[in-house]
Amino acid sequence: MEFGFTAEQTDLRDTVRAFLTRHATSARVRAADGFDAELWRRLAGELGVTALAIDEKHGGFGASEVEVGIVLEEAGRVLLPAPYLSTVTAAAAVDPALAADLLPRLADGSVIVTLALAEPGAGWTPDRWACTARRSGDGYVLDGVKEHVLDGAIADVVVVAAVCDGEPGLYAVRAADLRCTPHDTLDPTRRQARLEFEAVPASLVGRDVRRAVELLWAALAVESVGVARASLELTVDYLRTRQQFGVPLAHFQALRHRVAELAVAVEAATSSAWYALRVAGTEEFTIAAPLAKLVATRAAYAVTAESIQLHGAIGFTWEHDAHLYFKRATANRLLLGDEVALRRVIAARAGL
Amino acid sequence: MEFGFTAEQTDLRDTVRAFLTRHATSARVRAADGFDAELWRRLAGELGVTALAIDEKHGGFGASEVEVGIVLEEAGRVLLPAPYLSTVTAAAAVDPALAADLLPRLADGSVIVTLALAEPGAGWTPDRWACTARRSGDGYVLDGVKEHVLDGAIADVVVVAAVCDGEPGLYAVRAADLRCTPHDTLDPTRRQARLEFEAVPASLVGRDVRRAVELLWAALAVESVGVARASLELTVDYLRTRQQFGVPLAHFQALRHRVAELAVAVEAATSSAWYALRVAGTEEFTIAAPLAKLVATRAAYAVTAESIQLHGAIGFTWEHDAHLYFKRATANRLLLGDEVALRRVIAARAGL
Amino acid sequence: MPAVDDIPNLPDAEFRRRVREWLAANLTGEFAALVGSGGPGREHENIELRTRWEHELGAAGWIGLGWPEAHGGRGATIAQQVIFFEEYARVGGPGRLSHMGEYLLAPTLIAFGTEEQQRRFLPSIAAATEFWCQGYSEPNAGSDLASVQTRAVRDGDVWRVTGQKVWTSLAHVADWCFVLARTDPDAPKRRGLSYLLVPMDQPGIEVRPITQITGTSEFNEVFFDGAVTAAENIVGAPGDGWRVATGTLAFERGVATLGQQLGFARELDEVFAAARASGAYDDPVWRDAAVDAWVGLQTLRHQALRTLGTPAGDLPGVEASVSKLLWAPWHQRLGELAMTAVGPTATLADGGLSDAQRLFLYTRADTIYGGSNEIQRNIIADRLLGRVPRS
Amino acid sequence: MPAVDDIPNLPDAEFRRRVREWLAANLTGEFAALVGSGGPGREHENIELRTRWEHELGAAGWIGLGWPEAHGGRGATIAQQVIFFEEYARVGGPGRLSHMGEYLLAPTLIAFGTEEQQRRFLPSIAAATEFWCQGYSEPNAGSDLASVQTRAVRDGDVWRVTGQKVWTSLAHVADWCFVLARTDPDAPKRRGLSYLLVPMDQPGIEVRPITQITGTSEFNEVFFDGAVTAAENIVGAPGDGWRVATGTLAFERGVATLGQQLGFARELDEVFAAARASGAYDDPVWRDAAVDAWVGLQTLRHQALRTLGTPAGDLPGVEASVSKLLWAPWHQRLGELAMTAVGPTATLADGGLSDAQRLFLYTRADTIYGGSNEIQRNIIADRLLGRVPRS
Repeated sequence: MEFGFTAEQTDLRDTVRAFLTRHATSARVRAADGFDAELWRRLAGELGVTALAIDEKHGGFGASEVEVGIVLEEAGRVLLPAPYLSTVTAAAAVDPALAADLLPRLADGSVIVTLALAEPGAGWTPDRWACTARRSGDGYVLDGVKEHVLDGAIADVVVVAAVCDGEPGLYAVRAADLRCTPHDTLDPTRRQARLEFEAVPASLVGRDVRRAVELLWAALAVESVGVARASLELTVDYLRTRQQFGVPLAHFQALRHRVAELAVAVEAATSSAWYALRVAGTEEFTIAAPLAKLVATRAAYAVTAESIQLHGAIGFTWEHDAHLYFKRATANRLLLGDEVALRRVIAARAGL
Repeated sequence: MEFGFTAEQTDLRDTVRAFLTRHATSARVRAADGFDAELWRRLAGELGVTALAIDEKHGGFGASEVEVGIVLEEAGRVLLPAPYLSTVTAAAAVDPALAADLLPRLADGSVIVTLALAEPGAGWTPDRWACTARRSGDGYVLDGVKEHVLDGAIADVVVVAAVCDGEPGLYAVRAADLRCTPHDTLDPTRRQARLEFEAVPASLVGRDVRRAVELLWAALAVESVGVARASLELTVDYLRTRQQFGVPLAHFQALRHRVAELAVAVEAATSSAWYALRVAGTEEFTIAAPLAKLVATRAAYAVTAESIQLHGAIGFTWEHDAHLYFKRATANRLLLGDEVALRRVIAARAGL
Repeated sequence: MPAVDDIPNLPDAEFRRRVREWLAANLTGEFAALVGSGGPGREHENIELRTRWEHELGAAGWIGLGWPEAHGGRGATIAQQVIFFEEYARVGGPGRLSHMGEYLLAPTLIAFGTEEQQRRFLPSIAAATEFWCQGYSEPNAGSDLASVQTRAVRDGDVWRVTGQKVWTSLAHVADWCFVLARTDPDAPKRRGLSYLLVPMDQPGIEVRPITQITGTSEFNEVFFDGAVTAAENIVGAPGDGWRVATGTLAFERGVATLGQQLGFARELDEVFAAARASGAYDDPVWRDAAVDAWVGLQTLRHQALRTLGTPAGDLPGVEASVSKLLWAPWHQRLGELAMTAVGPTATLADGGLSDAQRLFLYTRADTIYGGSNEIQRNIIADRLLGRVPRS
Repeated sequence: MPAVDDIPNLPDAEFRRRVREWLAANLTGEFAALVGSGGPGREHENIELRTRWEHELGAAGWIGLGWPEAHGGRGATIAQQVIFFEEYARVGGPGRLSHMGEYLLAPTLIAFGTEEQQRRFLPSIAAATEFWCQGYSEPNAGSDLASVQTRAVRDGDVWRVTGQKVWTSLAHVADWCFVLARTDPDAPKRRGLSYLLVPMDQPGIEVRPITQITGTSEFNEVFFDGAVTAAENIVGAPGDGWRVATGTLAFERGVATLGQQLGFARELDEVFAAARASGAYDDPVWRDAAVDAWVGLQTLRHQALRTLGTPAGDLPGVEASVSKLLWAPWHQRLGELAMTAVGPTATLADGGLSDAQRLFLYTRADTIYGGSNEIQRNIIADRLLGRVPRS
């Protein structure tokens, strides 16, 4: 197993970072209200990042989770207002044999797809989901309600977890056929929606519902690493330039030591998030994914909260980006199970 | 209600501190193996601190919990190897109307008395204690096992919590009549014993078993404040004198900020411990006592653990006193319910 | 010994009854709409109505309760002041507009001001006919008052003030600002400052609201461009500003702490209620953390009572820093607990921020304003370990 | 790209099989008594038998596994070194006596030593016929190597060393000590040091054991009073000592980390077992903390694998500090968790310290020795925020 990056992977990161640094500016992220269609079009079209992990026979590049992770981490760094995380987790969750129609359109970015998993009151626990699928002619129809659907209001197709005759499965539904209630969100850079289904036509596109949750965990983990790294860099830059008591804040040992501890947390988060991606194809993923989500979102929260504190008054203003990182970190931490819930999952799966 | 100290109380503290500074030296504490009989004799005889809170009609000075608390805090500061905490909690737990024989001897220090509450496997939860008392002639006989009895091997009389016909009570037993197994202890400055009773003659000396636990909680709290304060002072002195990188350690802001946080914890612990003593006569004590135990032992643990770290290598040696404070703080924290257990008690009593 | 012998049960029942009755009789009618408004994150709400409410408070003598009677106060005991806070919080009284004048400027004038200044300014604070704001923090000074760069120069009968202040709450409603300005650029940093009282309604002053992470604007930037104030509007002598301002900062965290805790208790109750609704309450791990928050709140109260009950010097010392380092992080953790109480729904903000979200976001400032955690730790460390050069 | 392509499953089954077989065949007979001995808090146990065990290890070629073959090693891959550690820990192999030589001195000699020095010292380390101890820390230097005061002066064909070292583990069994000593008192602090190899068995050296908070003595004070060593026993040039020693300190926290984690895993298992016995395991709050410890252990492993799998410079940089700041506080928390797992019984010590108590007490040193937490934070901060004057 590899833990480093190939030259091609490093090139990919450089390319994506250069593109996002130039185009996904703070002003544009703030103006996007969660979705910058032009940015998305160019990411999919010019950079082709939507196609990375999709098999070549479905129009993709046949790369791996690692390449997707690189883009996700970079997306986290700029709080990308585009449905990259949603589409790549959906693409990874479906069974290629069942989703041969969908994958080429995912690869070329012509459809926005997202996973609809959580349910009101039942949260992220598959065993408690009540959404049902029934056979109807060649296909299925879906009934139920899904909540916290990331990018749910801009998706063209939604991949919904539902139970059919006691068997859980993933069903693709056209957005035009369902009722969507967009939410305002604490994190203004990624919106969520509530989706309601009443006898909505659907097609079976996958069977592994638990893996869909794990993919979201891992994706949020690596994205959170990007959030944490960018927030830490912002803070380090501030401390090196801002003067107090006649010297840069970076001279104060109490602050230096806290920054060092944040860096340690970010390193650990990076390691656990990337470990999860490296074992995405193995049984280990069932534990590594929730563990990565726990460790990385905790680190991102710690870094972004301390970032506000270390910036002082300016960090508490709307105009400074510190709060955007903090809000994304907060959302990523609370969605898909908080730390306590994730520890329960891990304990059960590891037999602790 | 008073929160300050009277001039007499301040005098008492000064007297006790002067005496203990002079006589309860580190060398003597270390040599005592948990009990320095000469020190105890003088404390009771010359200073009369055993008589403070006992009513005048029973040979005491008729002072209050506050005076006892002052001595307990000072005892904590030097890790006093004498059964002051044991005797004063026993004296406070008994019903004067039932213990008229015992109190004068407690007041003049001619007997060492301690509370025997916890039981093996049942811990500090009165509802789970199995020790029983039966009537026998004019008095009672006791059967059962008690564990973690502080100063149990040097006590002349033990006040034992036991159930008689479904009614909990406190029973005085002569040490000569029971089987005592002294323990070696992690904290070498205060020993514990396991006591076994088989039809041991006993007399009823009190009824409020829960209050006996609360008194021990409050006493350990205020003693822990003394432990924390002494350990913090030791650390501050070290930082002010020890040079590194050419300046005293006290110049390093990272250490300064940590010391400041320790001081904050000690202040809070002082406030909560003393609040408990101030409300010892009211219904509030049922919550204030476990809360004080939680807050004060947590602070003492934090301070004494950081003290070792801030002392560096020397703090890890047997010859330095840092570990003695750390071990007392550790014992006080684990005995009579750890933080989680105390929070359960508090939640139940406060209806949270 | 200054014992507070009517605390903690604060059994001044008569005084409490009077406060309660007055609030019950007066926080009604149009003022009923103010209940719960103007708190953290909502300081911008209902300014006009809250101004009239302040007039009512002033007319009834509730402003300046603790000032000496010679200065127009009631000479109320600490316990009575706490009772007023408690009762005011209990009924959800609106966030105060006059508190900068009442709790920061007035004690400063009483301690350091001239008789003329006391006569000129205290009555209008007590009557709530003039509101005040605080001009300390600057973009390049932060918590470091000694680094203030705003300049004031004497020009005949006036001081002319030029510079920029930030983090200035309620500047847009204030009639006056107490400003820390550098009047002697050649003196050592702390010696060159003066404490000036500057009228806000003049061409030389511009107030720009700062939008905070809550999306609302409680704080402002204030730009002084040759703003003028009469020569006599200086508290203390020229060059005394640091000493005068430091005294005022300490007053800020005085008796108000105890009253504040009733507000905290209400917030904690709401967090428990939210957890019961979401099911988080049934999670032993969540509940353990929540009970620890309750324990922390009791400790805040124990700390405040002990501080009030034991002797302090003429100017408060490190007790204020200890108190701030206890309550600010505690309150911040309460904000975090509120979010986990609500659960994933706390990521949604339909119809604006929820109470939990407002608490969560607003408490990020608690550890920054009014002397950051770092400044408070410096102050305590200076006392314990001796002063050393910063950094 | 130096990928570790046989980690994490370390599928070098053949190598693992060989290690296992050898251990099964050799950690038997008299050596069976050594299982579990010599670990933290027990480094003083069974020295004589452990010395013979080291000879066995050396004879079988297990010492210097990762050294280049040219230097008498096996040139084993990192994965193979980790496998050896894992298997050794799995069977409870005794605490090593030769590791100071193997992991600290040998890499230093390979990097900075002369060919003569390599030929003279490496074989006896590999054969475990000479043991080494480390002479860095001093009573007045602590973690600050640049403040070393021990002096060495050139006197004809020898160096004469005078001074005091502390925190020196295994000094009483060591044949040699690598000493950092000041050879030029007039040079800037870091430039005046030299790295000397000093034989222990001479009149000028006295070793005094230091009793630790465990009541046992793993560490020593070493007093040098004109102790001599041959002029050629200097690594690097005079004045190079700081650079050479800093390199060695970094080696200390290298590949050994991964192997160490199997020991941690065994300790965590024992904590869970103790909690099951005491009932703490049934407390959801305790278990939540314990599961978090398990999570932390996985993260240590992920961190080690990532560090090994990504390029590093010739001399390890801040990765070592990150690793230390992850594992040392983690291990310390494990010690605390062990105590709450046991419950109040953990306050008793009949028949000496229990495993939980030993873990609890011994881990207090983890955050101090080998570069304290504070030193590691300084190192990381220097990298992120630039170097500034200390304090």
